[in-house]
Amino acid sequence: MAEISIRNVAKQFGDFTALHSVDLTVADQEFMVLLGASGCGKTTLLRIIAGLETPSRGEVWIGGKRVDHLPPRQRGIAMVFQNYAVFPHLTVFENIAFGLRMQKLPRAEVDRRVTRTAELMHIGQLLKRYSGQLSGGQRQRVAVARALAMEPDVILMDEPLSNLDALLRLEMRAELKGVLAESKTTTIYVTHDQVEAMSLADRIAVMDKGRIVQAERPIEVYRNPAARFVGSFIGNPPMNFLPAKKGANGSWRVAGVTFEGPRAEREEIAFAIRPEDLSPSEGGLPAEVRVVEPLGPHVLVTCDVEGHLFRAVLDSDIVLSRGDTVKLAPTPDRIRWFDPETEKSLQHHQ
Amino acid sequence: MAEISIRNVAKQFGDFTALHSVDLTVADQEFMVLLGASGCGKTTLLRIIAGLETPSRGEVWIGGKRVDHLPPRQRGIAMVFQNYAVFPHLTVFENIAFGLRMQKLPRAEVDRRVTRTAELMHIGQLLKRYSGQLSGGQRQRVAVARALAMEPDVILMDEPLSNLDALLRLEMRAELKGVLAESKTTTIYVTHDQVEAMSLADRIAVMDKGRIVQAERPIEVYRNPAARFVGSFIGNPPMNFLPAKKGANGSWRVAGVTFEGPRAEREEIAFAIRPEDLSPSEGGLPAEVRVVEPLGPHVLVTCDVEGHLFRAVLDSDIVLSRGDTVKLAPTPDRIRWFDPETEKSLQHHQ
Amino acid sequence: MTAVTARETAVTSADIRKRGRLVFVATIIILCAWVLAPIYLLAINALSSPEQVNAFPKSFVPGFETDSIAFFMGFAGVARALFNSVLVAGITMALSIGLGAPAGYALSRFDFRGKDAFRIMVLMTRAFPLPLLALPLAVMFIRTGLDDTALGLALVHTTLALPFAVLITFSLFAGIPVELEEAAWTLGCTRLQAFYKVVLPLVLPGIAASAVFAFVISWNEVFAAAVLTIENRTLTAFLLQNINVSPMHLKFAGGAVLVVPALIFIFAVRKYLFAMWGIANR
Amino acid sequence: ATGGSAQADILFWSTQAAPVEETQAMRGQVLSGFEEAVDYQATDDRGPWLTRIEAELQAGSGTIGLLGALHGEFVSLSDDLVDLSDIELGDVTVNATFQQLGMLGTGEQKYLPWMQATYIMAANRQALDYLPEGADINALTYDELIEWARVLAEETGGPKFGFPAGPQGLKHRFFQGYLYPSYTDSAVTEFRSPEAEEAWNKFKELWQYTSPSSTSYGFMQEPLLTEEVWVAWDHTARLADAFNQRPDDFVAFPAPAGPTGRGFMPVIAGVAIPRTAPDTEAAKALAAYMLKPETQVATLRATNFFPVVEVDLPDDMPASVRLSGQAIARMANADDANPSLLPVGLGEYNGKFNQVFVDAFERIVLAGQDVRQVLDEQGETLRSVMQDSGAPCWAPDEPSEGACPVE
Amino acid sequence: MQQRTLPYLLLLPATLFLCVFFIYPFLLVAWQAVSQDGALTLDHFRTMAGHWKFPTAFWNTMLLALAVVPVQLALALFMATLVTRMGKGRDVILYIWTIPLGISDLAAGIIWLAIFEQTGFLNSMLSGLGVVEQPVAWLGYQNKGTIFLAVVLAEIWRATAIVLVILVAGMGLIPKEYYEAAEVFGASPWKRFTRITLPLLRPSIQTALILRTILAFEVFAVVIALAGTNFPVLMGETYHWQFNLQDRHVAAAYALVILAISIAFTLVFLRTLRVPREAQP
Ligand SMILES: Nc1ncnc2c1ncn2[C@@H]1O[C@H](COP(=O)(O)OP(=O)(O)OP(=O)(O)O)[C@@H](O)[C@H]1O
Ligand SMILES: Nc1ncnc2c1ncn2[C@@H]1O[C@H](COP(=O)(O)OP(=O)(O)OP(=O)(O)O)[C@@H](O)[C@H]1O
Ligand SMILES: [Mg+2]
Ligand SMILES: [Mg+2]
Repeated sequence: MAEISIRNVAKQFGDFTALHSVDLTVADQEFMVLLGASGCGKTTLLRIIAGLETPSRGEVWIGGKRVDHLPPRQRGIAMVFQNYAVFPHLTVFENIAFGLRMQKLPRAEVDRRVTRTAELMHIGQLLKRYSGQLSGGQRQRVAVARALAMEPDVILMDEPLSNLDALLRLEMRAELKGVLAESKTTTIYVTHDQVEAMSLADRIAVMDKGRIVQAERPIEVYRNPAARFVGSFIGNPPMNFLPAKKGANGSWRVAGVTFEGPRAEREEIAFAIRPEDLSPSEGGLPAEVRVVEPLGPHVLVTCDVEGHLFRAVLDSDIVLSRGDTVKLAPTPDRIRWFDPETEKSLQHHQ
Repeated sequence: MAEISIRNVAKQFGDFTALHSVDLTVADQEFMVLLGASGCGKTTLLRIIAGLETPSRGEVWIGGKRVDHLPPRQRGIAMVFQNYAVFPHLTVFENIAFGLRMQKLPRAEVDRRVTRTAELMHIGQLLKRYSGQLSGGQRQRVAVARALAMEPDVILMDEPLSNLDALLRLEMRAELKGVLAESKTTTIYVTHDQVEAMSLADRIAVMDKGRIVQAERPIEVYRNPAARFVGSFIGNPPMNFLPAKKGANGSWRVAGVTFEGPRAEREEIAFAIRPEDLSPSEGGLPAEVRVVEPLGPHVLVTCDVEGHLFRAVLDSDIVLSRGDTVKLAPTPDRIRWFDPETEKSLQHHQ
Repeated sequence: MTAVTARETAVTSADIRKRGRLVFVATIIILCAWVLAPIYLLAINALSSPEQVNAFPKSFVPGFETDSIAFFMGFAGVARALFNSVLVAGITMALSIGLGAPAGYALSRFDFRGKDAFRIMVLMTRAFPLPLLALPLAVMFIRTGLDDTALGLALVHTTLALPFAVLITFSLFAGIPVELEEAAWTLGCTRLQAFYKVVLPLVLPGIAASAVFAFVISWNEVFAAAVLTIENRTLTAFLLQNINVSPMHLKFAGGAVLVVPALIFIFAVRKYLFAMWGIANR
Repeated sequence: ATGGSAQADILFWSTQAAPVEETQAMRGQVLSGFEEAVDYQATDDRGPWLTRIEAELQAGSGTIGLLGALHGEFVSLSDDLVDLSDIELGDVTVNATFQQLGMLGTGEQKYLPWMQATYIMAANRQALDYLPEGADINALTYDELIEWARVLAEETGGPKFGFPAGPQGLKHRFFQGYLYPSYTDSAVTEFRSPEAEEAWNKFKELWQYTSPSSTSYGFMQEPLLTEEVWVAWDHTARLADAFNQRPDDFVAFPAPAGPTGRGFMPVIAGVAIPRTAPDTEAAKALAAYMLKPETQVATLRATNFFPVVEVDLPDDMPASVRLSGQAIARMANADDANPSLLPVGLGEYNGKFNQVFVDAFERIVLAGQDVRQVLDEQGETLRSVMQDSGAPCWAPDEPSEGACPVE
Repeated sequence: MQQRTLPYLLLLPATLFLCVFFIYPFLLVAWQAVSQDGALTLDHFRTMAGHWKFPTAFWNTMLLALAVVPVQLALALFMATLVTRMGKGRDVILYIWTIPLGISDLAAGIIWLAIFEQTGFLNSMLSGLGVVEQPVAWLGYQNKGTIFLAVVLAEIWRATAIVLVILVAGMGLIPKEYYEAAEVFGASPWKRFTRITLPLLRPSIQTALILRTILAFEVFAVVIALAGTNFPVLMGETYHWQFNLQDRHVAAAYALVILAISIAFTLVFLRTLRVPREAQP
């Protein structure tokens, strides 16, 4: 049982508030992905959970035990650091074995675990090298292997695959997921790769400026962003937003097109649609094409809708070029609405 | 004029050969993206160009001048290091200003350039901080800003955006492209993000185990991989490969289905198709579904075709689950063939 | 830039490199000579007969007379004094590192009240003339039975060596990224274990430097040794304390006899002094 | 017995015979004859010697059995020394003057005289060629010495007179026991007299022809051997090496004479027992042993210090003994001999007393300050030293009631 | 957690040790400087300051420190930089350069005296080369300049190795990547030295400077050997008052003066070479 529960945690660095009152519960064996903009406090949160940073306020519970006052080693965690922190004076083997030796595991067991995790991370042939003789990606994999070899109750990973190529990453991701599920490890995983987030996460927690804005299943986060930030942050390219003016009978007018929408007291709310939920169709939103970028099987079309930036991912068969005007119709059940002031979703179930 | 030309460069680290005879020419003002597996020698190549590493063999020319014996500072380059190398004893401002001060630029110009590049990188509000007070992504942006502020002839970037979230990255990527184009900088850019590679590159150079395998326009590299490695490396998920047996009349049999194919002396060659060039259709390749992963608008279906791993990216409307059998038909003009021994493409124009 | 100038620059820069290399090597040789010349003169004198030592102009090659050296080596009790010296220096080394390294670590890793006060206190021990302290210390040692023991003398020498140990380890600990330690903590280390397993190996040069200083300080210290040891004289107290009033040839021989073991010690630890793990990635 | 042997060794803590060869000789040739093992530890450096004994005295227990030191070094320890008057010396006759000095102005025998020496002149035979017309080397005057030094300096290309003015040099003894008595027939009372002024001016004159390296000389034997210096004044023990190494190249002769005679001063070393000595009886036995004639002769060989008891010197003494012995005899037996005693009763002010002379030297001769003014100022210092210590006058000053006055 | 008490715990052993073996005897000695027969007095300081040698000794000491320490620092930095650029043979060269470390100040004094004395090696060489006819009395009392120079040379020779070792060890901890970055951004070797090495080496420089300065204020044996009483220094005077003049009070006053100037300089170095916490790696 290694449920992690963060209660009302805040962290100040001098004047700067890196975390405002964060509440988050990660269930036992859950794989939680932490997503958020650069500098929003992800690393800080992980470090607080690990016990490397003292929260200015709040409590951290792991496995039903309050751990605020425990040193890192007594929290049953392992961590992959954002910049690896591979020990320069030890070989790859000794780096991976480091934690195991601390636990005084028998030599054979250490060998076994090191070899296994190293193979898993495809660094089996580098075991004799020092970190100065490794490439960036190799070093990162050593850091991951070192944490995995521990077989901890909780593993915290701070962008563990950021320096790997897509192929390797895909593989690693699958292996990680498998290994962690097998060992019943509770995981918090920071990544900025949304595909990774989507495919790995049991739940995704989205952070914004030191706050957790939404923590739900990936598809929920993607389809039903709880706040405008989530919509604009998740999805690549991100969700499009357009202002909607109140029309007759609870309908809303967006760029001259009328949509059914939520009841709201406001005169103006925000209309939102994901780029891939658009298709060229009469009666759609009038868009002037600015840039067309090929993305392999699709094209990313960046347009201007009544002065607002608007992106659409369309099938690459459609031929468009700069200056064309195209009508883009949103898939109706994918339209979302946001309050322009609180920036919260207007139909979100929470 | 800052054409980069690398001629027959090799690099040994003791017994280990990190680069085997690399030849590469990057035209003046070209934006060259370097792609390759972790540990394939990308960083080593950049370091050789920068003059931080002496090649064991070969020549490096920049702007028509042989630079092998010039120290880095005389090569007219700037570099973003994979691990940032942000000076810990200087503030962000002074870090960015470092190169400018070395050039003895007037104070006003230094201020101007620092402020501009810092704004560009969204770190304008962090100028007074030290690197120890920055998050990983912020530090990385300082490293990029420091290089950009130099306005060099040649800029070398080693995974400069790897630690940024998708949104910021998208923005940075666009800004970078704009700034570098404007300043007519020749760029070599290492990334493992293929979308980034595709959208930024004038040309993509794909490296494999210390060799450059293909260096062509992105769409060429994507559509017509020169070697099996390129196909399997580029594209996320990568290309699928299946063995093809010679059939009658120069046709080839793949998993029981017959395809037109190239003339080849061999009895068996490799059939290749990208996952997104498949659609469920009668007469397609028989595939047994193993894993279904949602990827936002699509689903990634991992299947088994005659014992071979086979992936398809399908519309998310299609409901599939583990154990189902589905027939996946390849789009005919997207099928590629490879020689199983040389691993070279069988119809590549080179 | 045209190709012609390019080639020229290439040539000249290669030239500059070659010349730079020459200057570099020459500088190193000059510096070595600067260090070695006086040692050589010591060796000449130590290996010459009294007449040669007192001759003028002096010869710049030794006479290879080992009488003076032999005189010292023939002293009864030299072996025991040597043993005492090594013992005292060893204890001093262990104590000063054992006490100094934790303090250096605390200074480098924490901000706390009294930090500067502590540093000043440590330095005061070095800044206050030992001969004045010797009397109260000797009284204390005689009363407690520490007098005339290797440990007692080592305690005094530790006071002298401790500031080096504290400050040197402090300045080097300050250069080790905290993150490495943090990684060790998350991997199950206590602070102490992380210190021993990660920080210490990385500051090996600093530790070695402190060790060398402790050793050399203890080895060469005469005053306290002369006051605090009687039976258990150290080699220095045994040989060196009267060297000033001995005839020239014996001065040099005595000097040489004392210098050699210290040099052997430094030689033995030299590779730790400059052990570099390449904290830098490459 | 040396460096380290059994616990029961008697520790002989000495400031004499510190040069390593002498220490060796003391251990091997002098003390080995004693029935018990003796650990002879000598240091020329006053610091450790004094610190150790003071520490033992303060702590109230100690390891030092016997102290060996100069007269001046005992004075500050006077209160802590055991009375030695009950030592049975048998048929040994000790020099009475010295024995008297050993009482340090108290009623007890604070130390027993152990050995004696004095300061004489030495010259390289080459220098004799430059001796002024009519000068007798065995009856030189200061004026003749100055003249000699001048001629040497001018004709050999550089100053050839040497004087031990270095930090280990015994220069103060020259002023106290040689220069002052020779010019003022006093060391304290006439400190700032016009005669003293003249004496200093003479010395300044001599200094002009003195090797400038003198300020770093401790022992004159080395500069004599290297022939940096041809003529020198020093302690007999500090000239011995020169005489022994090249007996045929050097001559020894008495110190020069001035208007009030041929001032000279003995050096007395004694042995004493601190009250903290672990075994006083054993120490006393050792002290008695030190005074045996055979021991005294052995000591002479080892240290070049002369016996303080009546002995018959054998014929095979080293060259230095022969040479300096003759010179001392000539000096002591000269018609104009004017012997001075060592200061008595100064106690802890001994050092400051010496310092007055050293300072005067450094200021007048080295720093070139005005003689009159320096004498006046140093005279004040001397007066307060004398007053604070309360020491009465000693020869050649007239005996005084209470503290010796400075006129 | 123990975050707050831990530093104190770590300092505790050293502190206890120093309290017993330094602070206690130190207080006893310091008390002597300010007391006479149990009563507070400044007389001893007056005696000290009034002694004609005090100003000379004071300024000589200062002058010596000012002449020696900066040269040593510069030389050591220079040597350390050379070391970092060396390839093969570095071990040997470094060893040679650290040899003086093992030589006590007494021995160093003897060695340099053998060079500078009138019949020493310097004169032997000069007269051998025919540069001088008569041996020059380098250390003669009139040649204050050459005495000073000799002392400075001997001190530089003897004690630069300490600084060197501290600096080389410190330089070894500076990650190479910073030099590489600086190089790419146009820093010449000199600029790299001033912009990267010096600032990142600040803790080590601070340590070296403090230790060297303190030791320089205590210089004694070498000076005595070479200059005798011609070049009075504070430490020599302290010794002299303590053992020759046997006035412990004044000696203690001298010691306190040495202590005071050492602390003053230390404070200056602590302030000026401080590395802000956030700028640490
Ligand atoms: N000093 C060294 N000694 C031995 N091998 C080295 C050394 N430096 C690098 N290598 C090896 O050289 C190869 C190329 O390294 P390089 O850093 O260029 O890889 P990379 O392509 O940048 O990889 P990544 O994407 O992981 O950063 C790697 O396999 C690495 O292990
Ligand atoms: N020591 C510090 N002093 C002041 N501010 C700090 C300090 N450490 C971190 N910060 C700030 O706190 C914020 C959160 O930092 P954190 O490292 O948690 O970000 P992050 O979410 O991990 O970002 P990234 O994705 O870029 O790594 C950042 O804005 C950073 O600038
Ligand atoms: Mg982070
Ligand atoms: Mg790399």
